[in-house]
Amino acid sequence: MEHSTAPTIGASRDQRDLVSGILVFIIADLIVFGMLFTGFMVDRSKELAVYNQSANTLDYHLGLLNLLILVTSGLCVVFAVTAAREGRLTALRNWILAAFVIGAGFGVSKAIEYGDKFAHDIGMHTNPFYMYYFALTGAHFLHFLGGMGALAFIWFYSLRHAGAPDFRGKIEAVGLYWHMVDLLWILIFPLLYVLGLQWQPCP
Amino acid sequence: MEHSTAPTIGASRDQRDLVSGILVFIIADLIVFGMLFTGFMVDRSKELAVYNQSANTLDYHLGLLNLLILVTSGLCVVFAVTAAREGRLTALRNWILAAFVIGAGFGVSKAIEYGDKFAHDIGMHTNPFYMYYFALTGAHFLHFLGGMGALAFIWFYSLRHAGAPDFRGKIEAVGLYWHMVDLLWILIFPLLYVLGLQWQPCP
Amino acid sequence: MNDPRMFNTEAYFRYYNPVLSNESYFKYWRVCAAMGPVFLAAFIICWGVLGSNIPPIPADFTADQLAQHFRTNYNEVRAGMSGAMLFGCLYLPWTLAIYKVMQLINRNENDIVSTLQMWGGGLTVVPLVTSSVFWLTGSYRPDELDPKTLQMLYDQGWLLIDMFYFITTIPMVCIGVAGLTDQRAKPLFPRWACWYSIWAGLSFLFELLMPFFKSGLFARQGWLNFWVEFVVWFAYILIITFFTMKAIPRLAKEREEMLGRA
Amino acid sequence: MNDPRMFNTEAYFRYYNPVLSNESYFKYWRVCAAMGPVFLAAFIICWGVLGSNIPPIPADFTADQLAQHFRTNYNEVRAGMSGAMLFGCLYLPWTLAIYKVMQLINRNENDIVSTLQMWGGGLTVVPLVTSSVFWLTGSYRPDELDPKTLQMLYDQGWLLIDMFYFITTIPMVCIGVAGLTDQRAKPLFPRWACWYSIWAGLSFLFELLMPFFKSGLFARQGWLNFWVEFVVWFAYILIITFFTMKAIPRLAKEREEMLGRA
Repeated sequence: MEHSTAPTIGASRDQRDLVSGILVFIIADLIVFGMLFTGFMVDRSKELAVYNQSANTLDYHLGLLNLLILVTSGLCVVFAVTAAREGRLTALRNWILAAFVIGAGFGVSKAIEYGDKFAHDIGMHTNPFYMYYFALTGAHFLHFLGGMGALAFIWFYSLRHAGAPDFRGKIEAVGLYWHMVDLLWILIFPLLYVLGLQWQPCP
Repeated sequence: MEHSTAPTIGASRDQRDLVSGILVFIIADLIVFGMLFTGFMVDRSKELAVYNQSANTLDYHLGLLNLLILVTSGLCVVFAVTAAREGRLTALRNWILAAFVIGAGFGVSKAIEYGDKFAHDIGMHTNPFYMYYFALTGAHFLHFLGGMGALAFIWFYSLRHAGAPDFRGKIEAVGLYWHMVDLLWILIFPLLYVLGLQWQPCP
Repeated sequence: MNDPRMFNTEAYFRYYNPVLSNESYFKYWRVCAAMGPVFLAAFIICWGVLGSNIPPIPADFTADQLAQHFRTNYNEVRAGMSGAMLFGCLYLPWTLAIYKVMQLINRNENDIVSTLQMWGGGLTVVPLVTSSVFWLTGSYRPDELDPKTLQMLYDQGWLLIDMFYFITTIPMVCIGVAGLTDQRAKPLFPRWACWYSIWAGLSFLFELLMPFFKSGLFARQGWLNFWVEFVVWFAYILIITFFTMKAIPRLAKEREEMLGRA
Repeated sequence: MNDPRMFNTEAYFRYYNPVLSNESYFKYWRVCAAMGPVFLAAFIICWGVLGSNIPPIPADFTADQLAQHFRTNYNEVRAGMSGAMLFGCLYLPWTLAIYKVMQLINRNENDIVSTLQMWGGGLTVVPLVTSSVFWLTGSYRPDELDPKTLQMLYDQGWLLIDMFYFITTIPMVCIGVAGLTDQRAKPLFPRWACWYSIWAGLSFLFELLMPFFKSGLFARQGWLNFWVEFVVWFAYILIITFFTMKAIPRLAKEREEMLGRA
């Protein structure tokens, strides 16, 4: 093994394009959620009354609160990624921490909401609307937990590896993922909480 | 690891006695086929009419054609082995090719025969004769497919390794196996196709 | 690279193994990898078409409707399940081929994820094969068994094959994780395939809802828990086979270069 | 042999591992190999004799005849199945002993076939043990279960143990293939044993017909699919154990020579 040009396996990738990789994950996820949304709309059209009636039992204030929480938390991540690009390490960490703490509010609000449903003996089998309600918000909640884990990971990771060449890729991947969690709620909220309100159009 | 006599594991076997090895395979196979033939004869003696009647529905011309195909193909392999012994490489390859092409005729004829049976809704459950018919010809067909694979293998193998010390053993093993396929049909043909013809003995 | 100690010694001996010719070193790898598509084709035909599992008999059929199916198509089901129980075992050699490639993805990684992949993939044979025996039992004496018993057997086969998904999720995530550590300029498993593999494995979590429903998207015949999940799994098998096959000649070339300069 | 590079390095470290004394190196090998005949004897007694599986209760018995058997012999069946589920697990250490010997058959071969052998043999424990639970369930409350349910359970046990044969075929073929690559003047596994092993594994393909028949040679009690196939399998276990046992002292001697002159 004398001095020699490194064969291909030795070539280290400076830019670990995590970002383009995680896009596949996000796109696959969005396709399945898209299918679920379509399924919801198709099934809803068959039993409009049941869906609207059930939707009215949801507290859309909580849904809206959740929307604000996730969007704000997403904004913090945007600032964190910007800070990372500019090399401002302390700012980066603080923004991540802020995104995490604000995001935690979503967990609290969801726990209250689910607790209320269970207290009223409402579950997936109550009717088709609630099947979709628990499936969509439950799947979203698992994504949310994954995202919180990713935020925590990147915060601890930044303590020791902020200078690593692949750090930028990692934080951008986490950011993208968190925006997807955000985006999904932006789609779930109107479908589940708002459609059923049957607002009269303005005259 | 200085100069030393090689321990046993270093001794390379110049003569890989594949031939004596594959004989075990062939003998085990012949024992099981022998049991099947005996089972057929014993069961047949209990229901002679059913067996003879069903046997008469088989086309013994096709059976005879198959016999000729396999014997001819087997003869080509004999020539191929002889050519291998005498080191005539081109002749060897041509004889193997001939054995393969002629042998393929068996597959065609079998496909026609099976197709005809299925078209008449005849299967293993039609009666005990057909159970044996499909079991014996089916098991033989699997052996035939294995043999065709072996012929193809030895033809491609001869392109690169004809000079290898173990080549003779390999081709002789393939030859032996192909003769077994041949021999099995020589036994199956009279049992299934001819016995039922109930030829009157000459006066 | 200029320092031999840069090799993880385990990986060093995996590659730099001068007695083994490249031919011997990579012997059987391709055959094992090819067992993936063979398994898939045979499983679709035997388990799926002959066994009437593609699509499944709906969970909201009555016991009598289901019994009708078994009593009519028992011979097809028997043939299909016999084949499924044979070819299901081919998941094992396929898993082994991936294991071999995974070991060489990154010589600075230990073999935990590749070993987990091997175990998860090997144990995947268990639900694949044992679930078939429930359907086979139903088809063995369909006229003597009570319709409710036939229904129970058919349900049990589906509950076993669907709910043992996590043993298949483990190798899927492992392949993705290992593939992402690849330091090659052009990785053996492209990033998208790794992320697809991880995502596909996790998407099986929807099966968690399968026992709760007899109809709708989460039931065994539902568009999500059957059509989407099985297509996702089938695609995973094809994608991973493709890149495993493509990785073998590349690894052979790498090894040759390494031996050449030893 | 005079050149250290002549060693397959993997095999080199398997053999030439100077820290391990020969005693340590081959420790447990014989015990594991001996588990093969122990398994076989116990399985014949427990599963076969006590459990009334040698010979099997014919598939063309009526449900009432079968129920009669369970209601009379439930204690024997319980004892037999408890034993079968215990001793069935001994197939695993036996498989491991063969794996160890297979790794040293030919140092110019990679470990694909030995690994497949280990996995196939290890997973063989699954049908051996899980099929017994169906018979055991039948014997647990034989008076309360319906005759048709008892019949279904008995059928299911047989369908599982007979039709999961291919996981056992894989190690049988692997042992044969590996044994045939042996370069020793006197191979560890003689050629005839290798070919027998391959043939025996492939002969199990007759089981493909078992679900289609209740009587005759292909039924579970038929002379072909029961007597021939089980004798073939039992003989395989004894033959492979015998040559594994004989291989261990030879390998120990080879290693000693190698260490002595290193």
